[in-house]
Amino acid sequence: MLDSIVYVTMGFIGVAMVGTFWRLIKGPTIVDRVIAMDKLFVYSIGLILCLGMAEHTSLYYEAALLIATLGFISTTAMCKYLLRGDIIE
Amino acid sequence: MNIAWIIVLPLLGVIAPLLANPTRRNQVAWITAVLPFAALLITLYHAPAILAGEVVQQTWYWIPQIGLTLSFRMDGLALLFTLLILGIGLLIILYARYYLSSKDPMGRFYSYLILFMAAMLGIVNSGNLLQMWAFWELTSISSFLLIGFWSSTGKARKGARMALTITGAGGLALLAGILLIGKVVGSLELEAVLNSGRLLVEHQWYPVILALVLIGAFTKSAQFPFHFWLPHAMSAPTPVSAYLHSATMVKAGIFLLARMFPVLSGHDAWFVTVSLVGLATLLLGAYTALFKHDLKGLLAYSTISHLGLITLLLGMGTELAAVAALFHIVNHAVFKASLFMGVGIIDHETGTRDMRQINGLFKYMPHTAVLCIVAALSMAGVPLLNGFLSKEMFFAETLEQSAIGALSWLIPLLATIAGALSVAYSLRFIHDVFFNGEPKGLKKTPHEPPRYMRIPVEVLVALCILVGIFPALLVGDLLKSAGVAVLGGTLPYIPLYIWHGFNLPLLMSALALAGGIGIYARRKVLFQFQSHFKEVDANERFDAWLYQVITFIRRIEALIDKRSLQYYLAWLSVALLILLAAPLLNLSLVGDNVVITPLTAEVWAGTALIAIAALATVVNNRRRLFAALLISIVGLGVSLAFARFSAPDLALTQISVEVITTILLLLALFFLPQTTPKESKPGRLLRDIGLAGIFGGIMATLTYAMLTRPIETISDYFLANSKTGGGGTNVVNVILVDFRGFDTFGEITVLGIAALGIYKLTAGMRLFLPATNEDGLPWSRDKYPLILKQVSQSILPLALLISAYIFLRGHNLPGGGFIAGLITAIAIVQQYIGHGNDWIQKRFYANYVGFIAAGLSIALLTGLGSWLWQKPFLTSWFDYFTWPVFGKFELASAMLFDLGVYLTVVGAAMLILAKLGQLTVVEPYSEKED
Amino acid sequence: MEYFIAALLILAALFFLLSGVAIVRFKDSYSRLHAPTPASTLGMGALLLAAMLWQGSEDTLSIKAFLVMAVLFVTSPISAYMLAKTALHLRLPLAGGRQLPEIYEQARNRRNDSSKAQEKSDQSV
Amino acid sequence: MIGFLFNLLLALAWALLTNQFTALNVIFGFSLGYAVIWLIHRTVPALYTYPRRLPETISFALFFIWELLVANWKVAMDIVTRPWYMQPGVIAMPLAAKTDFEIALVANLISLTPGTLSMEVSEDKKTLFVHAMFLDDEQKLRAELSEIEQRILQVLR
Repeated sequence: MLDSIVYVTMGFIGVAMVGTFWRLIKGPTIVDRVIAMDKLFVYSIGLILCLGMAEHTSLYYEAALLIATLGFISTTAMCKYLLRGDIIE
Repeated sequence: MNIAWIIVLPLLGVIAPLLANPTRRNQVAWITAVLPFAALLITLYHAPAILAGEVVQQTWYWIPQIGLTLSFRMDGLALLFTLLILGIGLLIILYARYYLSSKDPMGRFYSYLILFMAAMLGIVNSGNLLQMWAFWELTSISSFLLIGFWSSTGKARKGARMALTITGAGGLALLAGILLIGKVVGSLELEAVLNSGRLLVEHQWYPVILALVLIGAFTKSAQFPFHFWLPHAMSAPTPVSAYLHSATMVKAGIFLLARMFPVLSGHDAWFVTVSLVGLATLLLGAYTALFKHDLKGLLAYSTISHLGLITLLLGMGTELAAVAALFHIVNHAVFKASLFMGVGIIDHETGTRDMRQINGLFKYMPHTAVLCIVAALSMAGVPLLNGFLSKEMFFAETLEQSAIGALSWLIPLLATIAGALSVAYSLRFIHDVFFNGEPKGLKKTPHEPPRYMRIPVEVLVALCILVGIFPALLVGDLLKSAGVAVLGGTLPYIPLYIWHGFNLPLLMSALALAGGIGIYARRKVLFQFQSHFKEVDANERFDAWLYQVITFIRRIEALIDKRSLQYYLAWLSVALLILLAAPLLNLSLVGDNVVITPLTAEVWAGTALIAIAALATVVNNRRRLFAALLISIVGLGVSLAFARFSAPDLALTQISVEVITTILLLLALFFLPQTTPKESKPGRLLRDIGLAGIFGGIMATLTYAMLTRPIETISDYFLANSKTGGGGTNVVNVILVDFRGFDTFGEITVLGIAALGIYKLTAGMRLFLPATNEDGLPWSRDKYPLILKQVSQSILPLALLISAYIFLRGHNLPGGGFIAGLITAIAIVQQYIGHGNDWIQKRFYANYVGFIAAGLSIALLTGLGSWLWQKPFLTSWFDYFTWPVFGKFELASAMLFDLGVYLTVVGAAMLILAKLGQLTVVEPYSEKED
Repeated sequence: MEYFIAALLILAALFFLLSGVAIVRFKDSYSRLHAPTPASTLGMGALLLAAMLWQGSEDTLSIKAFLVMAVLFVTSPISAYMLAKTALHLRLPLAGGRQLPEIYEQARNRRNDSSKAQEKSDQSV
Repeated sequence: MIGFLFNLLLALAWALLTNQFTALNVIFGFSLGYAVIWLIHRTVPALYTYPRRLPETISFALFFIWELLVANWKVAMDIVTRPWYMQPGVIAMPLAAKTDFEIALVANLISLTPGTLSMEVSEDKKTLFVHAMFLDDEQKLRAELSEIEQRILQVLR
């Protein structure tokens, strides 16, 4: 039973991702797009965790951890770019 | 001690002089001398065995699978050269200590000098032709650095460039020749080549091989018509001239001739070419030397002439001639090095080298004068000095040979004339400099140099005399064993006596002496005659020639290179299409009995997402930030796909690379316009879409074909062997650091070089920050937002911890040095974003070049370490240990190698990112907003 | 235990979906910034708890999940903060609701009332 | 902080004494250590506030999780059901937190709670600008936010 629920969860996350992706393409402002990107990173973490559960392995925790850490850095870099232009000053 | 250390010790010595305190010049010299001296001791330790006829060999495995080894081999010939290189080298070190002024960077000079010494030792002691070639090129490079040592003068730079061009080009020819030899013999090991007998001579490629090898040898040894670089190399500091351009480097070509003598001589082509070139060089050098007013110019042409003499001897083909050549190598090195050093002293004390100004120095510096006179007499071939002996042998051999057939009678005649010329210029050197009135227009009164500056000259001049009187005792054995090596068999009796009775050679010597005195006495006439000819400046000729070559190449380049990325891509694609056409047509799509994984909904959805994002990237390519954002989404999607298809390693790498790329893009975007105008016309757009479509289709087809093959790949081998052979359960990592460690090493080296390249290219570059964004909105004034700053600080240790964890588990679970390096780099970049450059520089050790250097050194040393156990380069080692309390753990050399990878990646990534981030200057925008 | 995990998973799924709906339907950038919060807090929390227990049912309790949660809890507010800052900086308008232009302007200029008063007095001098 | 470290050390000592490194035993050791510290905390100045702070921290964590659940529920309900009560807007909230760390923590926790989002800190670090999704009852919102802030500061100081 649990396995199928995991797949259902993945499906839900997938639907959310599609919506977010729509927002990414639609915009209208660049901030919306960056928000969508940031969110896609968060959803990916969820997806990867579910994947780990579905395949009964703990190998994917690192990927989740990395996306959590690095996705945030991407977002801040983008924001810094929009705020200041020069991200390393 | 094995003989490899004879090369390795000086090679290590390259850094020694840089470590010493540069203000304490004696200390620098001593530290420099220690390692070559140790190498000399090792040589002497092996000398008795080699003199007895043994050949000492040492092999370090490099990549034995493809026949690459580092092998060292020392026979009589190598011993002779090694003694020459180390002996004279040590004297030069002492001499240079007093020659260089306190303004010269002494450590750097010594470092180059030792590099040259090591390279030269490498040439003579290599047991592998390819390896010998590598050292050969290293001598060209170190010679370039040494000639151009006083790089502030144009002459030095030009001379250095010319020498490098000529000897480098010759080196390439030699490489081709060596590869052909390897092809013919089937091995590049010297032992195999030397034992191949007449195989090479009888092979159809013999003329090509001979031509290529001879070009290599002749360029290096300044033989006609490549001789012109040597006089220009005289702009080097005098110790360099004495060492490289008289005693050692120019002898490398001669060495090559001697080394290849057993397998390449024995054919008319050899005799004719080598002897004629030698003869031409001999005469031309001797004649030109006579007219040089510059002391070093005279010595340079004299060197050319003597090198020609040795070449001629090697071309004559008689066994004794070869021995005479060896003998003259030693003699010439000894007297010419001492003469150069003497000239250096004169230059040092008078401030000029023009013989028209320097006269009558005997009064001012009698001690130096005596030394120079003795050495010059040896050069002239006066009895009781070493020069006489080999010249006598030379004359005797000219009578024996028949190298150029019916015209062979010309050789003794021309040899005598050359001998007379050499007596004449020697006399000119002695008489003009030390007698002949008073010095004219000198800036200072000359006096004797420091005591220790004379010692090297004294040692060499003493050798001139001693060898001249007791030749058999001092060099007999050495010559014999070297002769055995060159002739490849037992040796005829060598007549090493001063007195052979009244015979033809003695008469020739007498004629040469008398003729020389005569020529010198009537020199005014000759000078008059010579002044009718316009003097050719080799430099101008060379430049003109070089210019032509460059223009030609530019024209070709202009045909294929339009400085446009599209153009490059088109070329690449077309080339690929041509290469792929035939195999593509024969490709059957689906292999047998392959079960194709059914497509599930999630795979469809994911693929669609990636495809749409990729497409959107293309469509939005002119809105750059949006495009960058979409690309990062594509990357995320690919990373998810990797995870979905059980490749967590790739997923980790992909996501790290993705973030780094995003940051890099953002850094770069800032310097570009935010939007680009529409540049492509519809027709071109259509063409490009067509091209892209074709290649996308081909790639897709190939991938599909690849994936539907029956699985019989190398991966099974890796899967089976990673735990047993590499000690790790993470196959990807074991492949990277162990099975394919060599590739990885190459890759990180490239990475380091690329980073340094960017660092250097952007060095002095300054870009002004625009005051507003593209919509005219001024930038926010909040440089480092407070909360970001706070959290960045707390993220850093966490991220470092994660990267350490990923690094350590890499051997057995997804992770490894590369990913860990990227994570660390990103974490540090985050600090730069949150806190700025100044903050980082005050708090962290941010020497990224040092990181790269350390990483590469660790990787290299790990690889070299396997030699200590007589294993090939980069053989990995691992074992399991059990400690009380801590339990069982594994230690593997691959881990250390991985650390090298890690450091290099961190260093390279940070060097690039931080450097790009530092390009901006303070914004020209005032504080007032709105 | 199985039912508990199932409940957690469904809860997580719902919250993720909720976030997805929110980002599509919300009217302005500021509101959309709120959208990920339920997913990244409660949704992710539930999911990670499920993952921990899931692992627990086979082997040992996986503490790594805590780390992921900790990282997310530290980083996601920063992302939101930086994004809000950017939106303010780019003068993105607020849609609907109670418009308070004065406070918006204050936030944009990073000044509160007192400092603004200070500035006015400076100008009068 | 020192108190917490000391407590951890005591827990470790307990685990070593009993030679059982299970999570349960360590937690038991930790509680035992807490009891011991409580006994001596009046005599050691460095430990003086620790016995008070640990329960405060725990209760704050529980409080925050509760807030999180409530806010999530509220937001969820509003998104799912019509009509929408959304009244988005910006408010300026005076900060009691002084140091950068305190401000960052307060701002982050406010952001974590669904429905409220820290947008900006004023230059003089005295005001926090918060974007809220439900501005229909501003007074209540302000009260909630300052309760979060007060509790954080209580734990920190």
